Parts: sequence; C-alpha cells; structure tokens
Amino acid sequence: MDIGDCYVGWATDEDIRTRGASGGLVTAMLAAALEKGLVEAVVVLKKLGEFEAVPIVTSDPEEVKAAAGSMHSVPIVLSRYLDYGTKVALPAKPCDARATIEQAKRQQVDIDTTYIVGLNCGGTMHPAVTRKMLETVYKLDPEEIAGEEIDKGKLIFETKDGEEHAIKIDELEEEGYGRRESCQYCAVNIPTMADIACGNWGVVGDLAGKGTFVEINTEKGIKILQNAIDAGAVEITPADDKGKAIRAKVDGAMMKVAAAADEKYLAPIEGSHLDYYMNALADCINCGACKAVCPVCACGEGAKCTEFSSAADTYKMSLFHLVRFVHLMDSCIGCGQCTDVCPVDISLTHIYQRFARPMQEEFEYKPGMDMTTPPFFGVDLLEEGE
Amino acid sequence: MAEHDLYHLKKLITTPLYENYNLVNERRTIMESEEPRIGVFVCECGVNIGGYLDTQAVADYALTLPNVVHTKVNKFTCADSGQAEIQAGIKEHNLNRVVVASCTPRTHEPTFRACCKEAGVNPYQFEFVNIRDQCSWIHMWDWEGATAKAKDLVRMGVARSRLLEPLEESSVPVDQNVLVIGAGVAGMQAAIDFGDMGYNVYLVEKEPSIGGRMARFDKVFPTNDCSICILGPKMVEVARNKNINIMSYSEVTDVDGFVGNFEVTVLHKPRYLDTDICTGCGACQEVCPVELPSEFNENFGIRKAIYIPFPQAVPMRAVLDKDNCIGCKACEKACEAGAIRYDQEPIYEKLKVGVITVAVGMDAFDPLPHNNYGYGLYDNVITTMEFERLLNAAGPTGGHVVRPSDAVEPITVGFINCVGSRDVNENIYCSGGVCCMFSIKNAQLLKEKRPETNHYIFYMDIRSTMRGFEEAYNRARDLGVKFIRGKPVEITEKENGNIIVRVEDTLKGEIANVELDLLVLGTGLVPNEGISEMGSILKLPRSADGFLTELHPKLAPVDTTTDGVFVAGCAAGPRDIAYATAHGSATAGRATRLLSVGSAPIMGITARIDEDKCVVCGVCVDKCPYGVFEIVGTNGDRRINVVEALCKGCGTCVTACPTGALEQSHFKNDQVLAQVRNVFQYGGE
Amino acid sequence: MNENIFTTVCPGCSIACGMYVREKDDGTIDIDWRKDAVVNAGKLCRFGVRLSANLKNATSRVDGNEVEFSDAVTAAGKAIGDGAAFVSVGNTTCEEHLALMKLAESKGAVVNTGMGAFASIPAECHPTMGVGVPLDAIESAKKIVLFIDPYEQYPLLVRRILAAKKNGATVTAVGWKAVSLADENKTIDPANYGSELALDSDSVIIAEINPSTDPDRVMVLLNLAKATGAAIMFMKPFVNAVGCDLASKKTEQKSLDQIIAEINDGKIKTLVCLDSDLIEIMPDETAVREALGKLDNLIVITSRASAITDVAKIVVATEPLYKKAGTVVNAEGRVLVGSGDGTDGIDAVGTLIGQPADLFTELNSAVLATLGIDVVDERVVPAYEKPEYGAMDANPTADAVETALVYAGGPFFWNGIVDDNDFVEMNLDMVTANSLLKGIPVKITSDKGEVVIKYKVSDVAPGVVLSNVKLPMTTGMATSVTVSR
Amino acid sequence: MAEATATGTTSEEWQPKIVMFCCNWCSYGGADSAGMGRFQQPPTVRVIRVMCSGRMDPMFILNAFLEGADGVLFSGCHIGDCHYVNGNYKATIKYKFLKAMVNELGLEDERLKLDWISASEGERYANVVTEFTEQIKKVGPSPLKPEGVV
Repeated sequence: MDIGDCYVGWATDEDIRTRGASGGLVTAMLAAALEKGLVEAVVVLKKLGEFEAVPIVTSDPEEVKAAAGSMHSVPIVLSRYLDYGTKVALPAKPCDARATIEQAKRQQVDIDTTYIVGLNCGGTMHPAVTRKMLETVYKLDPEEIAGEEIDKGKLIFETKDGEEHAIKIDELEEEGYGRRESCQYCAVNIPTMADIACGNWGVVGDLAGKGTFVEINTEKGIKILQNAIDAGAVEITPADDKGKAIRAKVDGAMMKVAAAADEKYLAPIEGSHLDYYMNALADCINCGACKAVCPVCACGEGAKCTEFSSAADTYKMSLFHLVRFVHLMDSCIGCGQCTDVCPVDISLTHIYQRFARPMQEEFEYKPGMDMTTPPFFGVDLLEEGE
Repeated sequence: MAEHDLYHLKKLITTPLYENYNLVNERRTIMESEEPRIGVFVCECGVNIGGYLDTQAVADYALTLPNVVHTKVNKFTCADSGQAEIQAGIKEHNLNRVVVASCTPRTHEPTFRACCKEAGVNPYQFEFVNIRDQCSWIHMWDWEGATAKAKDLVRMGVARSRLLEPLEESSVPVDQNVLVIGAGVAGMQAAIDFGDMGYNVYLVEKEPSIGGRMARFDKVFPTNDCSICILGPKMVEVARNKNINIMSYSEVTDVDGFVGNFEVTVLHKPRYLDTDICTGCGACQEVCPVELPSEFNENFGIRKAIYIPFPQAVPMRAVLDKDNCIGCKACEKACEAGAIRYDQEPIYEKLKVGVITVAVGMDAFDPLPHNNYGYGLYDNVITTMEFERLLNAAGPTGGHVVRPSDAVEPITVGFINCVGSRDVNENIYCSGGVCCMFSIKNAQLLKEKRPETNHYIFYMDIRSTMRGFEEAYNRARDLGVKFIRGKPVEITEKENGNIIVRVEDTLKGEIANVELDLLVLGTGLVPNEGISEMGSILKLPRSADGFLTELHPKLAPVDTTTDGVFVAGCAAGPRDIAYATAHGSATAGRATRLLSVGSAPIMGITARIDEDKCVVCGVCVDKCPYGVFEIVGTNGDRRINVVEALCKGCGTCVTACPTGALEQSHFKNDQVLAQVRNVFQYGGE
Repeated sequence: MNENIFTTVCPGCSIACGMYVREKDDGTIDIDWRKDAVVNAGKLCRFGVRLSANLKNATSRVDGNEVEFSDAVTAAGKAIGDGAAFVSVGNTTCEEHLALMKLAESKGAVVNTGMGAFASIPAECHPTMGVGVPLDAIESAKKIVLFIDPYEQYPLLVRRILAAKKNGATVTAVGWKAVSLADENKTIDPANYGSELALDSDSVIIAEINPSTDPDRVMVLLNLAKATGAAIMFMKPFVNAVGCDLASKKTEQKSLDQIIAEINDGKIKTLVCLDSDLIEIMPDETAVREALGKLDNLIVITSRASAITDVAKIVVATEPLYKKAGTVVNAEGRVLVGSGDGTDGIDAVGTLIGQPADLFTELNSAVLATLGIDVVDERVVPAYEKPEYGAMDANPTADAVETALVYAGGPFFWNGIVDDNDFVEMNLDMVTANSLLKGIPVKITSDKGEVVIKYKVSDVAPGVVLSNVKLPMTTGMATSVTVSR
Repeated sequence: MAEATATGTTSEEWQPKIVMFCCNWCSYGGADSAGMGRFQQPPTVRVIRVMCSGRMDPMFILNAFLEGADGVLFSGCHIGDCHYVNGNYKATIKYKFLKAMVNELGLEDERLKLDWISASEGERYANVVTEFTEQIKKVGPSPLKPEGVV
C-alpha cells in the first residue's frame, strides 16, 4: 500500500456495512483503530435530533459502531474536546480536516498523533433551515424523514414510507434554503489534506452503494487502513480507472457550482465598503460566539481581540472585529461556524472571507491544506521579493 | 552524520542551560498597589522650548489631569537645580510617578531615571515627553499649534505613566573564561590583554596557524618595517602566554546562552596528525608527492598535501589536506615522531565563556568575478596581496618581483587604487586609506630595491589620514613615483604581455595611454567570507556594507547589540593594523568591566509571559531572533519557557502573540494603547 | 474519556434558548450550540456563551458550614414553621415551583413570584401579562413597538425583529436609549401612546415585567393593546417566570418590596427562597441585605452560588438547571424540557412534607394538566386562554429628576454578574457639559454614596445615565445622581 | 511671541491629527535629528515610541483609526539596519496585512503609510511628515472618527 493508491473498501461486519453509509468502511476503520489501540479516542457524531449531530469523544468501540450512518455536524474543533498529544482518530469533512491542521500549526493538536479520516463533502445544511425548508417547500413533516442525499444537482429526502422527494438544489438555494452559504461557495469537496480520503464518489458496478472509495494521502493513512485490514474489520479492492475518473468528474462539477456561488455571494461590494461593513456589524451584541467557535483561533478566554476591546468603547466599529479580521486574513477556512452561531444573524463567514480572499491569493497560501506556516506568523517577507 | 552529532550536541548544551537560570525567570515585578501620584515637570530649556510654546499653560493643563498632583515649570530640568526641583516635588507631594516634558529620552532618560531613583521613585515609573525635538523646535512659528500639541503629548505621557509598573533590573553571573574568535593581529592583541589580566582565553582560529592577514604582508606602512618580523614575536608571545589556549584549525559552530553565560561549540578540524607529537620538522612535506598552489602565497608557488603553513607558523605543526591526499602514506614513513593519524575525526568541543571578542577580520576584494581592469584576462594584472608575496624575501620568488607572463622583472609598474572601493558597481565605501598606502608603500619598496624601475599610481584621491601616512606619500613622490589623478577607463594587453592603461589625467585634463610591464590592483577590503554566518551565530546585525554593526559608531565602537559580545579589527569595517590592534585592546578593556565585577545587569524591558493566558501556540518561538522562547513539557502541561536574559526587548514577540499572554515590560500593550487612546479628547478641556 | 451531553435551556431570561451543556469526566462543563432548537436555532447571547464561566454551583450549608444535602434539608424542616414566607421568581422548573407551593400550603402560605405587577393588577389581565406571542409572530408583524432595549435586555429578540423588518415591518422604540434597529426612536408621554404610535391588530408591543416594574406602566400598555387590538408580549428576566406564574395561585401574592417591608416590620421572621436571590434581583442592594439580616431564618433552596447563599442560614443546594428534570415555559408560552433527570429540589420538599419518593411524576402531570397538554412538544405552542379585560385608569409615576441613573436590566444584571457590562452610558452633551475626560472613569454621586466607573458615549436620553451593572449607591431602578470628572 | 503667532498657521484651516509610531533606534532618532536641525513641519503628528518597528501591533494602528486618527504613519530602521536583526522585516509583513485590511475596509489607502527613516535623516523625517500631512488634508477627516472627539 502506497501514498496515492486508491481502493474501494467495506466493513466486514454485516450490520455495520448495511447501517453505515456506503459500506461502513469509515465506521469499521475508526472502531478498529480504537480496538487495536492505534488510538486512545475517536470523535464520533452523536445524533441528538433528526437533523443534528454533535461531535463527542469516546473510547468505546461500541459507541463508534452505534454512530454509523452519515450525519452532518458542525466543524470539529478538536482542541476543544481533547488534550494535546492524545492519540485520536476523527472522521472529517474537508473543513474539519483543514481546521484540525490549522490547530496543529498553532500547537493545539499534535498532528503526528491525530488520524484524520477525510470524508467527501458536497455541503451541509443548518438543522433549523432544513426543517423550515421541509415544511414550507417540500411540504413534509420533518419527523417523517428517513434519509437524505444529494444526487445530480437535486436534494433528495426519503420519507419513512419509502417515498423519495427531490428538488433542484439551485432552486432551493435561490429561496435561501439548502446548504449553508459558506458550503455553497466552498470548492474543497475531496479531503486531499486528510490522511485518507473516503467517499462514495467513484464507487461503480455492483459495489455501488455498498463500498467506499478511499485514497491514501499520508503514511498515517496507510497505518489506519492497514490496521483495520489486519483486524479483519474491512476488506478492500483496488479502485479501477473508471471509478477514479467518475470521482474526479463529480469533484470538477462541484467545483464549478462552487465557483458560480462564489461569483454570486462574494461579488464586489458596490458603494462604500466602510458603510457596508459598519452596517453589517451594526447589530453585533459582543457575545463572542464567533470567536468561541472559530476553529482556527487558538486563543482561550483571553485574547488580543477581546482583552483590549470592550463594550464600553465609543467606536464606530469594534476593535474586536478589526483585530479578528487581521488574525483571520491568512487563516480563515470559511467553515461557516461564526455565521451559524451569530445571535443577530450577521453573515460573518462572508465578511471574513472578503478580507481573507485577497490576502490568501497574494501569498498563494491556502489555510488547512498542509502544514505551511501562515504568512502572519512568518519572519521574513522580503524572501518573497518585497 | 557529523551534522546530526552537532545537532545532538546542541540539544545537550541548551537543555540544561535554560533550567539553570531560574534566577533570571524569577525576576519579579512589584505590583502596583498604591494610587498613582504623578508629578509633571515642564522644561523651558532656556528659550529652546519656552521661546516657542506656552510652558506654563502646558503645566496648568497637566494639573487638571487625573492623578496629577504636582506640576512645575523648570528653566532647565536636566540641570542640578531642575533635578533638585524634581526631587523636592517627589518628597513634598509623595509622588510615585514622574513625567518630564523636555527633550529626548535617547540622551536624557538615564539622567532623569537616576534622579528619580535617588528620590525613591522607581526609574521605570519615570516617563519622558519630548516637547522640544517634537514640538518647540519643529513648530517654531506656530505658538498655538505647538502649545496644543505639547498638551496632547503631555496627556499621552501622563496616561502612560499611570500604567507604568516598577521594574527591578536583575543581574546574571559572568563566567570568567573568554572567547576570542579570529587570531589575526586584532584577535591576538585582545587575547594577550585578556591573558595578561589573568583571564583564561580560548583563541579560536580557522586557519592552521594564527597570525591572520598580517603574516602575509611583506612590509607594513608607513614605517615599512618587516611585517613578519614584528608579528612573529607577537605570535610567540601569544603561544607563550599561560592563560591563552590556542585553538588553531578550529571554528565556532554555535553559540547559545547570554551575557556572562555563553555556551560555545567549537569544531576542531582534523589535522590528521597528533599535534602533541608532531614537532613541525617538516620532513613530511619534503616527501609528499602532491603539489598544490599555496594559499599563503596567494597561489603563487606551491605547497604539499601535507604541509606547514609558513615558516613562522604558530603552532609550528603540519596539517594534512585530506581532500588532496592520495594516501601514499609517504609522510607516515617519513615522520620519525610517528605523528600521522589518517583516521582522525572532527571533534566538537563545548566551552563555557562569559564574554566574546569577535575578530574574524576581512578579505581583500576579489577582482576575478568581474575581471576588473582585466584581472583574470591578462597575465600581468595582479593584486596587491599577490604583489606583497612576490616582494617578500620568503615568498615564492625569493623577493624577486617578476611578471607572471614571462617571469621577467618589470621595469614599468602601475598601481590602480580604489579597486572595488568607492565604486557604485562594487562597494561604495572607502577602505579607509589602507589601499592607498599599500600602493604607495609597494611602489616605494620596489623603487628602493631596483632604482631603474618606473612607477605610476592611478588614484582618485590620496587618503593619507593617519600619523606618518602623508610623510610616506611625500617620500614616494621624492623617489619619483608618478601619481596620475584619474580612474583608468580601459586596460588592454599587447602581444608582448605589456599592459596599456588608458586614463584621463584629471589634473592635466588630458588622456594618457601608459604602457606598463606589470599592473597591480590596489584592491579594497571586504567583509570576511565567514562573517554572515558568524553574524547569525552571534545574532549580530550587519550594516549595508556587510561588516558587523557596532552598538554606536562613535560612542560604543567595539560594543555590539548583543551584551557580552565585542567586535575588534576589520570585522567591523576596513581599518589598518594600528587601528585594529587598538580595537583588540579596547574589547579587552570593555569586556573586563563585566569580568572583574563578575556579574552583568539585565535591563528591565524584557518579555514576560502570563501562563494562564498562554495557549502554547508557539508563534513567539519562531519570531524571536534571540531564541528567548522554547516549548517545554509534554501534552497537558506544555508551557513556554522564557529566558529573559536572552531578551533584547524588541517586543516583536508581543506583537505576534495572538492571546496577549506575552507582554514586554515597560512597553505593555495597555501602556502603548493608553497613549493611542489619549491622542484625542472630547470637546474642550 | 467520555462526555455527557445535556439538552437544556439557557437560564438567562424568559426566551429560554435551547443549548447543550457538555460535561467532561472531570465534571468541567462547556456549552455547545443546539442548532435544532426551535426557539433560537442554536444561537446564544453573551450570557449563554459565557454560561460555563459564570455558572457556580451552590453547596449545602447550615450556619455557614458545609453539610450534606440531607442534613441541610432536615435543618430546613426544623426552621420552616407557620408564618414563613416563600419566594420563587421563576429560575427553576415548574415542578420544583409546584413542590414549593405544596410546602407553602402545608404551612398555610403561598409562594410569591414577586412580580408586584401581578399582585396589583386584576386577575383577568394575568394571562395576557403572562404568556406573550410566538416569536415567529413577531417576524410576521407589520409594526413593532419596543418598550425594551432588545440588544441589552433580550438579545435573541434582535434577529426576530430584524427578520420582521426584512418582511416590511416598521419598528418604533420607546425608551431611554436609541435602539439602532428601530426606524424611529421616541420618548412619549404615556398619555399620548395611542395617538403617537398608531397601532393596529397587525402590531406587536414588546415590553417587560420585572419585580420592580411599576404596575401603572403595565396597565397603560394593557390599555393600549386593548384599545388598538395589538398583540402584546411581556418579557420576563427569569427563564421560567411564565411557567411559575401559570402554576401559581395569584391570591395573596406580594411584591418583593412588600415582603422586604414586612420583614422590616417584623411580620416575616422566616423566608424561603427557591432559586431567587433578592440581593441580586432588587435594585437597592444595601436595603435588602439589611432586611435579610433581621430574619430569624433565611432558607435558600438553589442551584446557584450567589450573594444570598453567603448570607443564608440554611442553603439547600440542588443540581444546576441543565441537570433538572421538568418543564420550563418561555415568554411565548412554549413548553420546554431538557434531558436532565435530577430531582434534588423536589426530593427535598418531598421529605419535608412527608410525600412518597416519586413526587416528581405527580407534579409533572399536574403541570401538564395546568398547561392543558398531554405531551410536551417544543415545536408546538399550546393554545392559551386570554380573557377580555376592561380598561384601567393608570397614571405611571414619572421620575422627575435632573440626572437619573437608570438600570437597563439584562441577563447579567438580573444574575448579579459583572461581565463586559461594567460601564454606564450617557450622551455626548452630558460628557462635554461635565468636561469628562475620554478614557478616564466618571464619578457618579447619589446621596447614598459615589462610584467611579467607565463610561460610554451613546445615544441615551438627556439627563439619563444608563447602567447595565448593579451599583451600590442606587435606591431603585432609577436614582437621582450627579456626574463629575 | 506676538510676532511668532502672527506668522502662525491659520487656525481656520482643518488640521488633521496623525498618530505616528517610531522605533527607538532609527525613526525616533530621526525625529530628534529633525528637531536638532530645526526642520519645520506641521504640528499634526503625535509620536509614540516603541523599541522596534516589529513591536508595532496591527491592533495599535487599528485602534488609532478607531480613536479618530486621520492618518497613521509607522516607521523603523531601513531594511538591513534593524537593531534587532530583522524586526523591520516582520513589520513589513504586518504592514502588508494592514494595507490589505485598510483597503478592504474602505479607508482611503493614503491614510496608512510605512516609511523607513534612519536616525540621521532629520530632514527626510520632516519631509515625510509634511508630505503625509498634505496627503491627509487632501482626503479629509477620517470617516471612522467618533462623534465629538478633537
């Protein structure tokens, strides 16, 4: 097994294979990592509502197996749950993986003891928005939903009676439903930065729906998969070129969609930027949630953005935001968390991205894709020919 | 492999070092308990301030600011009378903060700090407001504007002083051993002075012998005495000095630690023979079949693969050039002492020293890359250093100056000055008259040796600045050396090897074509090739010219920005032998201040960390040029260890720290922000 | 390593935002965002975000000494005799409140929710005063009148009002401080509300009832709503104020001021407080401390360590709200349950009144009965009866003072927590008129004393010094003061 | 001093307020040299001294703007001359971020300037201040200036 190899794999355990999405490979791999002592803990997505799962840490393989089945969750801020150096494996959407890598750069996570099992992602949906969409657009009772998937540009809900209800995503998103805004313009669908990238794209033939396509990205990737194979938890077979091609095609299509959304949401600001930003932030109630959830912010309670700005400041904008803008210019991965938790519905991710994009392009630096030092932490700019 | 060893060794050195110096980390700040009581003293500086803005109005305004309990306008605050008024104010009003609005902290801060200290106010709770250089002197015709600005500046200063914390300057012990890097004339002088004062000196020289550049000169200006004749005895004196430990053919590869406590790693390059047994008899080089160009002789003449650097070498030991050794073992047979050791490995030695003198010297400018004046193209264009060796009785030609093309003794010889100096395409600086005097001296020496010869010196200006130089210049003129003021524009070679120099004689204002048998380039001085590495090892900044920067060009010419490290000789710029020797002694003098007291002060404005806030993200570790920070501990209990004694107080780490856990004492975030936040005010006063 | 996750509501105010509390092996807690929550879609204000930092659990005490829970209960049993007074403002579940009522009844007393307005306004108004309108209804209103500052007092209303604006609503704010999201900010004489505000049945009035609210102000608004047909919603500072109010019998209810007065008159010798810290809740802190000092027995049943637990004779410490079993009813009348299963408070009372262990089930069904529902579904707001009521003549007292320090309220204020609310606000004129220095704290003086505190320049009414933090030198929700450098 | 005021600048003309950060070793020295040389300049600049340009925290500069600064200058030793090896290199990184920040935020680009000034460049210091002041006068008062501050 080598870096760059692609396989299709599945869980040997029938129960996991049937319950888990596309063959339960990920679940089986995580459980095996725990059972064989490759890791001390695994992050699983505990289902707490019809449309909501939260990441929790467990050392119990049974709990891992129980969590089988793909669920959306918020980006995982690993360091919030675990001490540095804990041997851990986590299932990770591209943004989870990127967040984890950015935390590793800030010494909050030890990348050498962290196995990132990447999952393809076409975007996630906000539970509350999803419910509203089901009631108003699909005219379905949210409690009746059995499963969901995205296929050929359509968002398909399966109800408990086995019926499938499909609507074009574009239409939904036109009306402000569907995926989170940040997901709509996110162009990273395959977690190439993770140790191993898994997903159902590119699984063809009779394995379709029963197997997971995996690409090995690192030595750790080899370790965790080999460990599962040795444990007899999973079986794999080399992926064929047709599969690879299809996977690449899907990815390409998603990127085009993302590019379009980018044009739409991040179109240049008309008129005064300052007014735009002052209005956008006018309702801020200084709750600090955006910082608390930010996966690339390593700071604790005390941080420059909070320590030196106060609700008592008589400013036209809050120093808190301006300092955070600077700190995130090179590091914002656009995960969408800040927008999610903002109590006054400020589209924060959108704003951070507006500041981050030009900087990240100028430095040709894409946060979370590898362990490159963020430019702001750099020591010498002149190397880049100032 | 060796690289790995070195790395491993560094670890061995650094790890204990930091833990040993808790006394440094434990330096405490007395937390402010009492309410600030601030006194503001506004200086008139005669009319320098008082003449251009309303000092009394500034003082009155200051009194309306919170925590200001006393203000006074002084005629001259820095005068004894002014200082007396400050001290009286402190006593009378029980002040715990003092703000002086006068000139610049760069010159007067020490004065007022001392004044406050005497009166019982912590010197770090003194704040300086500059209303002269930044107000009265630059707004001389704007009375209102200057007064208003002065009030703002005072308000900012008061706001800052409110937050100033008392700091204690601590000190660290100073190890009594000394490191001198480079055994040229400057380094040797430093070593001798240190040694004579009774301190143990490690004198590290990368060449197989000490002596440096001077050992290669024939005679030295302006007195024209034989270079090796005066240097030789000095070299022997170094060797004989009980306190000097010569480490020849060795290099400093790493320096850790801080003033008084440097941990130095020295690489002893293998000579492939046992220096304790070798007698320097030279039998080995007699039998060695490998012939190579002799570096000592500027590649004129030959040396063997195993050789003794030069007749007066110290230590008088052979060295085997393994790269060119063919392994015939002839030398081993020839060596009666049986000193040859083909299997020698490099040795890394760890030294602990308190102070360091850097005297890594210079190189002569190399005209080859740009073929300046045809050098490298025409055989009969040579450099001064090459000429020196030809002239030298112990040189390759036994003192006969011959031209390379046909070994004929030249009749007409030309010298071009400022080659590679005062030249926008090479180095803009002047090499301090050194090359002027070289040419003059060499022309003169050859003329004296062979009166039939003619000499031309092409110069831009003659810089005969030091004592006896002008006389030497005149002597050369009297001898008939022709001086042509002009920078040669074209050099051509005739088939007989003669060189034609085309030059405008700017005094006569006419173009001259001078045919020469030999052309000598008066090459300037450039920084030693190893200087950039030495700079980074010692964390010393370098100036645009590439030489090391002294702490102050006039007032601290041998000190550097790194406490406990001093610079001597040409490492800090082109200079002649006398100057370099004086510098060598000067470093010994400066360094002894620390050695004799046995302790070195650590200034107060260093970085501090609040471990409750710190999340150990490690940004500071890379940002710090002095290696103040390191991550210690594992997993849960990881923390940043701060070695304040290494800190120079630039505060860059504080800027980088995202959490605000790092603070620079006396320049804390809220102290600077206090100034920012007092630039503006609401409505009227 | 494993984590416990509790689904619960934020104890900050009567919006009762849904949230998660993560509990690690070592007992440390951290909050998480419950995006599936119908009330707030997972969003939290600063109070919720910083809950884990500010939440301090109480410890059982008798005469200042730490004791076992059971011992504290026994001690309480001895101390609580006839003539004891009971207070529960609504910081706990309906079930616990009901339990306390059982205890009170057994001593021939009632449980006071302490809302003076309820005590002195006719009963037929109470349903309207109690349960407001669904938050979604705010979003679809055509006109919204705010008698509160949503940013400071009820931050999670802001997004609802903003949504309403997107849907074309106009927003008018009537208050001390200009509300930036309002289309117009007014200060109106209550007599002219009707004429100035031009409301109709598509309008929503949002106001607040807290223990110190002047009943006349409430009546004026009730009249306004009645006259215009506008919907009206009274927010409450306590998470389950509505639930406790619904569960309570209103007869003989006393306002907190009355209770303090009766303590001072020696009528009340024993006071039982259920998750109600009078020192924090009442504006005149010193007066309250004085009064409490005169009691023979101050018994506090609470989950939170706070000012009152330091002075109480007996502290019966119960589990924090996120661990409690039981129901909470928020300002819209929505019934919410968490995933906790703790019943300390109820067990305590159970022991005191000699009830069987399984008191909770009984109380729980009683609660559901009162609410007229069989099962709790947080996504459905039960239908509430809101009887007609007659117009009342009300003349709210205006504070006629030169400069008044006014309390804005807000979660941190009502919980006596100093967070980022440690400053006062006044307008630029007042700042320049008193030649205050920028960045230098202001001195505020009342005849009770002075404080030096940070200030912020903002668009507040002339003569008003607005405070979000409790200051020691105040005499009520508004205090006459002077400011100086 | 009557005659001095007579030739003083006209008070009607709007004078911007500029916050300037200087490193101790070079640009603060430059300010001193400007004084020594009596190089006249408009009284618009308020200098804040830090030890090294590397100490100039973006937070300081952003805060200066929020406070009402019409412009912010910051200055250190020329590249290669840093007293602390490479503090000014790090400053250039911060500056790059700040520039991008200020531009996206919609503050006029002219309001923020980094310029290296050595301790010997007194006249240059004065020129930099004078030119920057003129530049700011052209763009006018900062839109971020809070109401009522002077």
